[in-house]
Amino acid sequence: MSTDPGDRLPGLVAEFLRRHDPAGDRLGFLRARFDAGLAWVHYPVGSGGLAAPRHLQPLVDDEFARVGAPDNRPRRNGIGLGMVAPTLLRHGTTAQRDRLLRPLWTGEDIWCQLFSEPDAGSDLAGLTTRAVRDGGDWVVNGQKVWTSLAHRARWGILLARTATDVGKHQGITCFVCDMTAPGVQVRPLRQLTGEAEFNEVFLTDVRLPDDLRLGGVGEGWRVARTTLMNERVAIGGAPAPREGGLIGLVARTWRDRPELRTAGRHDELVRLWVRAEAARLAALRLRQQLATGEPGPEGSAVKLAFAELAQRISGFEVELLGEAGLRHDDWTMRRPAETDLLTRTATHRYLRARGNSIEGGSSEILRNIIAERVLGLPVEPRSDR
Amino acid sequence: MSTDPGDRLPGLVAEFLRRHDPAGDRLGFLRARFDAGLAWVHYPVGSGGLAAPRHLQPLVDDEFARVGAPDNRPRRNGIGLGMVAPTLLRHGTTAQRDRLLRPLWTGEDIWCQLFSEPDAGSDLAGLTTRAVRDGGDWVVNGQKVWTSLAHRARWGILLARTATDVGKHQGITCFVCDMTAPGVQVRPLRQLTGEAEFNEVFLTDVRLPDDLRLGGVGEGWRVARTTLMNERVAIGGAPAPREGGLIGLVARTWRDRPELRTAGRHDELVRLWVRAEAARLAALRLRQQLATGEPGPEGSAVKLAFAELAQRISGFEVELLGEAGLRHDDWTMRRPAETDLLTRTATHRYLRARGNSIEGGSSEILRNIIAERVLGLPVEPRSDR
Amino acid sequence: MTNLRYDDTEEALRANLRAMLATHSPWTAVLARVAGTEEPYDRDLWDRLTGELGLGALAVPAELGGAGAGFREVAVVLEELGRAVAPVPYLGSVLATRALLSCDDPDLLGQLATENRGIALAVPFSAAPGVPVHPVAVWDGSALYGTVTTVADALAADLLLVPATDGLYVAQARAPGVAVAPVVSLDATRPLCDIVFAHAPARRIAGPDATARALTDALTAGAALLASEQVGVAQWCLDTTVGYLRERRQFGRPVGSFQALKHRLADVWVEITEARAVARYAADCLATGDPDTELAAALAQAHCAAVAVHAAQECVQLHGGIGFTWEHPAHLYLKRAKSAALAFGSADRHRSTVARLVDLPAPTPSVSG
Amino acid sequence: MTNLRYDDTEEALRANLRAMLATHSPWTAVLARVAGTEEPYDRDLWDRLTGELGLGALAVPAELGGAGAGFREVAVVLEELGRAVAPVPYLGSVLATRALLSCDDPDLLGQLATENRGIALAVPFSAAPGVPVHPVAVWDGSALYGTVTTVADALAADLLLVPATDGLYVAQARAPGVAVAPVVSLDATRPLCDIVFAHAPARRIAGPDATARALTDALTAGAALLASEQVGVAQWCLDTTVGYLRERRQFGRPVGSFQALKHRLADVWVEITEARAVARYAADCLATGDPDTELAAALAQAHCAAVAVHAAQECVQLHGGIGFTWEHPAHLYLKRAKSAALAFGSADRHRSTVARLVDLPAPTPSVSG
Repeated sequence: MSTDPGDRLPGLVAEFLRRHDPAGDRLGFLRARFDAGLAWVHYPVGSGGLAAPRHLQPLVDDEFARVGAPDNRPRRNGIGLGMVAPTLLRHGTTAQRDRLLRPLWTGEDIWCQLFSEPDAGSDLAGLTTRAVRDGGDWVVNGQKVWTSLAHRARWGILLARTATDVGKHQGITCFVCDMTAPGVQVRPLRQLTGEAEFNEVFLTDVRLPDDLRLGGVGEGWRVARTTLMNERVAIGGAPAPREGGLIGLVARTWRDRPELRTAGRHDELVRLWVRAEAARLAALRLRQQLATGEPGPEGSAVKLAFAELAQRISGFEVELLGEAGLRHDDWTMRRPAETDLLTRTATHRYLRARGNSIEGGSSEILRNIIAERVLGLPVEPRSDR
Repeated sequence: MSTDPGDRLPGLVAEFLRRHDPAGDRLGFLRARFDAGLAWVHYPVGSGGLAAPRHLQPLVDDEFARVGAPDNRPRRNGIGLGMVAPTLLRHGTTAQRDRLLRPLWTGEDIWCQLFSEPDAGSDLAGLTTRAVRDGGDWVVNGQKVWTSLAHRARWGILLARTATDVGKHQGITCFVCDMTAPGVQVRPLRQLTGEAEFNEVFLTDVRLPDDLRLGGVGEGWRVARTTLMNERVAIGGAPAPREGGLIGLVARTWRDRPELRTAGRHDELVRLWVRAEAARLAALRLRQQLATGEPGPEGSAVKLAFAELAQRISGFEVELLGEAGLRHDDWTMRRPAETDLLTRTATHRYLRARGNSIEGGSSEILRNIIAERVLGLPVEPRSDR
Repeated sequence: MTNLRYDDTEEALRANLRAMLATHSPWTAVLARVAGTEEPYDRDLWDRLTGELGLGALAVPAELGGAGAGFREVAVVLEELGRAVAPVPYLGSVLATRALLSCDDPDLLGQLATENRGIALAVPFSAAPGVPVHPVAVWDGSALYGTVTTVADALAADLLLVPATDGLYVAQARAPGVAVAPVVSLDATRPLCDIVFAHAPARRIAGPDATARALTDALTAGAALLASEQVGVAQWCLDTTVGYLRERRQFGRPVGSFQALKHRLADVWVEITEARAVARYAADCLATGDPDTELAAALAQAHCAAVAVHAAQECVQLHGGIGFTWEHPAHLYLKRAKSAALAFGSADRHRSTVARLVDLPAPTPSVSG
Repeated sequence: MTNLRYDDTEEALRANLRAMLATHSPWTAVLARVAGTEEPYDRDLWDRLTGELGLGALAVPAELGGAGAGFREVAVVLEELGRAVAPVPYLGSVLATRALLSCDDPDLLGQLATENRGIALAVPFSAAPGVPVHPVAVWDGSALYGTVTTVADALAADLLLVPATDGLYVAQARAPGVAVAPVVSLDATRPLCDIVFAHAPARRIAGPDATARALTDALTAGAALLASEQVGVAQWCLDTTVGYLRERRQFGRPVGSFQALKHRLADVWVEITEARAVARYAADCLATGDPDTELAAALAQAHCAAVAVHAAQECVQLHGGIGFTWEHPAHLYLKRAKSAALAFGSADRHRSTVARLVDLPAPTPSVSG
């Protein structure tokens, strides 16, 4: 038998499917798939994987999809799967990985991210939420903001300040926050679309046992970097087919409605199409380069381009529609389960896309990162570190 | 008789023309015009003016032009007329004004500007040319760069450091430099167009008597500001009719050569036309606002827009020409008397326009000025003042 | 020569209006109204503006009982109303007034001016000058049938001016046979509606030719004057962003000291400087009946719409998270700016008009490749 | 699946070539040549590249005596030559080679590969794929009459491939009846010339259909591969600017620490990242004969040309005064980038091709307004 994992995997999937009925108990099936190392094959054995190359995962997913097996509904738990899992893998203890990764992957535990604070803004490391040690526990007080999924989450990945007598980056520690713990209060935060995808989270004397600390005391900034770099790849880097995103929507409108066409708009549409395809190829190239490694600062480019394109394309779409672009569907306050850009009006897409260059690292912060960490340009004179 | 100068001026011009033959001695005519206060009517009596409102000048110029009177060839002495004259007016002594303004206006004395230095760049105040007092003289040593007209100039307006033990802006003094003095050496500086419009000027033990100091010792930065603000208005703000600039050239090519037209280029051309007309109206509005006052930082906007438009329009023109855009006319090193954007090839215009956002205050410096002095945004943290 | 400045009268009008808006229509009030009252317009404010300041009849000639001011003043009013995103039907009333001026119906104009009755022109807000609008049908010269969609400011009107197959009609907005249905507008501070006429009683006030002329004049005026509103929107966005960035501190310094942001705001300032000159030119042409008016209006919408959108987008972006919330007023301006970019035709259409007027012909579609 | 990375062979080729160019063609040498030698090409360098590295025949199949490498490697070579603005006729030789591959003339190809003879395709450098070129006339099937203007790399060629009325001909460039006249090129590092044929002896190697196909193939390859050269140009501009701004101090700090400049350079880096992916895609399609090649080539020139121009313009601008001088190499890259934007058709034309291929139809010109 071949030792090339690419050759072995189809057999392993077939073997698994012989033993587990895809039409049977959904959760049982997913747990077994995790235990068999077929969840994310590039993870270590015992953590849902087989230490196989990352690029083989689609092969496994396709095979399960082909037979109609249940999936883990990845869009419901994007933060958990995209950002928390790699962070737990890299910085978590064995006990933490054993406890948290399986229910994360199966979707039993939804996760949220408790990094942003109202006063810190883009200066994430300026956070003021405090965690103070009290025996075997930590007692947390503070306020977080822009927390999507907080109202559904079982766990949150939390940054808190544990020391004030050191540089601001050195005084931060990362925790896994139990969102069911007393003192955790979640309030919806309404955004300019009228919806509330996000939340404010108030933490009042929340007690977290020390075994929920992720990484060393004072090492929270390093832990957060793993999360953030994965976030940017997760936001911008999903592999998409040509015309897979917003540009496809506009292209279809263009094809279906000849009465909207003008020469000037044609030029603009084709420019956007070209740019979208260039960004898609760049994301694909990055993915090929990262097939085995971990995301670095280069992922910032993909997220930056994604935000700019989403904004320009949706802005173009509203203008293309003319009279219909003046009309919105609904301003009612809602709590959507996920960001829904494709089924609502162009006006909604236009407004929601404004957030793309603010959330998950603003475009300004990403440009700083590219300039300093990719190009090696000097940092600004700073007085705060 | 009316006391409104607008009513009086035509009579004064007519009276002048009765006494002076426009077809007679050119220099004599111009000197007499200066002495009659009809050179720049908003200047004080005795300095070539009548203390009349600035907006009446075109009326006078038009009248002289109508009868075919010689003019002072303003494009040959742009720095003198546009920048030095207002500076002499504001900061010069009576003796300096009496000595220097008339030959400046008549074109007998060409002027150049000795501000920029190779190591200072945009940080103009970082200049290192030294002027040291020696009895009644100052002895100047240093190097200047980007000096247009230096090879034709009788005088230069010079910034030099006279103190090093104070803040860098405080240690600067302004002088009128005698370009015929021993120790002044002028070398052509070839630019990327192949031409040498500019010069490097080497100053070696140049002796300038103290009566050529312009403004107080250590007040050079304040003097320079007057020069620079007038420079920006002079560069960007000349009143032009619709399609008076580069856009008119491209529009004519478009009209004359239907075979070059495509839908995409049409959209781009019309966008440029609209932007050019908007910039033209903005310059006109600024001129109406400034009809009586002196230029402030708002003039920076006009210069900024002028540079960007010149670059975009000439870049578009090269692409519009297709095959012909691949061909240049001449790379020979030349010493043109003035910047010639209209009679050479599109490729020359494109290349020369790159300098528009560098010379006379780079676009980056102008944005700083707008942000800080117009919008009142905080200055950057600085260690050098 | 065209005057691109604001004169003293205009500055005085601006000061009065700005003070009144600051007192009676702060953004908190606008936001509260948008967020959920039944009444989309601020009727109290509108009464003050028409009553105390006489804005409703600003452009109606004095001999007909109006204020007899000109479109330059109207433009200043729109600039201030834009700056406050004030929910009042002023633009709609200006549009209808301009149409009536072209129809030469002094009785109706006089009635409007003296009785302060609300009036709106029943055309889609996106209708562009020179492009035929879809007319409603007429029965027996006295009743209207048909639908007009996405009309601005008609919800507040007592009278409707309706382009129909054989001329321009005036109808009572609350008469039987007229159904005015609110629309969910992208810009909730400028309510839109659909109007269905089903045997609606109406009176003809102009024939087909005069109607076409009146529509073109009204929509040209709309395009020309909207530019001033856009300048007001853009200026508020810039001022507010500058104010915020001067105070907000991050990374140990005022955010407004970061050069990348400073340069972006400087660019916005340059754009607004140009947009203001363009808007003033359009208003001045309109006020003086300059033959360049058609070009000036097209130029205004080809240029100023994008400036307002850009300023509003930068306002949201540079406020960071707070600018993305419902509680901050930035989104009111973003929605106003983006909607205005569609009003009276898109920039793209106005660029076509510019090209036609200044003889920059589009390619003749023959060669392919 | 398409491979957008550089593989190990390609990286090794790049390293060799970069080292050779650094030694034998530093920018000082390029500038000195441009500034006034009689000979526009660096013949020594070209001999090394064709001799030591075998670049001339890189894309010629091994069985015909060529290196048998593919267009992916050719793209890497062009990237490095672009990075060095090296004055060698490589692009012209690739173009002619691609045309010959389509003509299926193994004898001529083999001769080129083994004898290292220079060859160029006699079409204007601005000729776009799919657009008919103006053919020269033929007398008695063996002599050419006519003019071809603005041809790239023909000054260095021994043989000319000439599209004529009834097919593709090969002519000796130095034969009587052939006059090759240099042109003052915007990009002096890529010399252009006009060619006049007046009873020039020539041999027909392909009929009309094969000629059309060969021209389309050659120009498509040119458009696809030029993108890599543009990436090389852009990357040099970015690297050089970053290097300069790290060292240059003004206002008491490194100029490269000013955020506005950092953000602009970050944007250039993002653009280059995208342009590299697009260029690699085009090269890979060409190398594998992918049916998407036509689109990939159009995409490449619709996107990468502007990226190189932007990077070069920022390089000049951010160097300040020194970047505007003749003595600094930035202008060599600016001129190369701007010229390349016209080569094989402008971005505008390539966008039309993209629109056609992906079914984004232009409006049918019926409605006006």
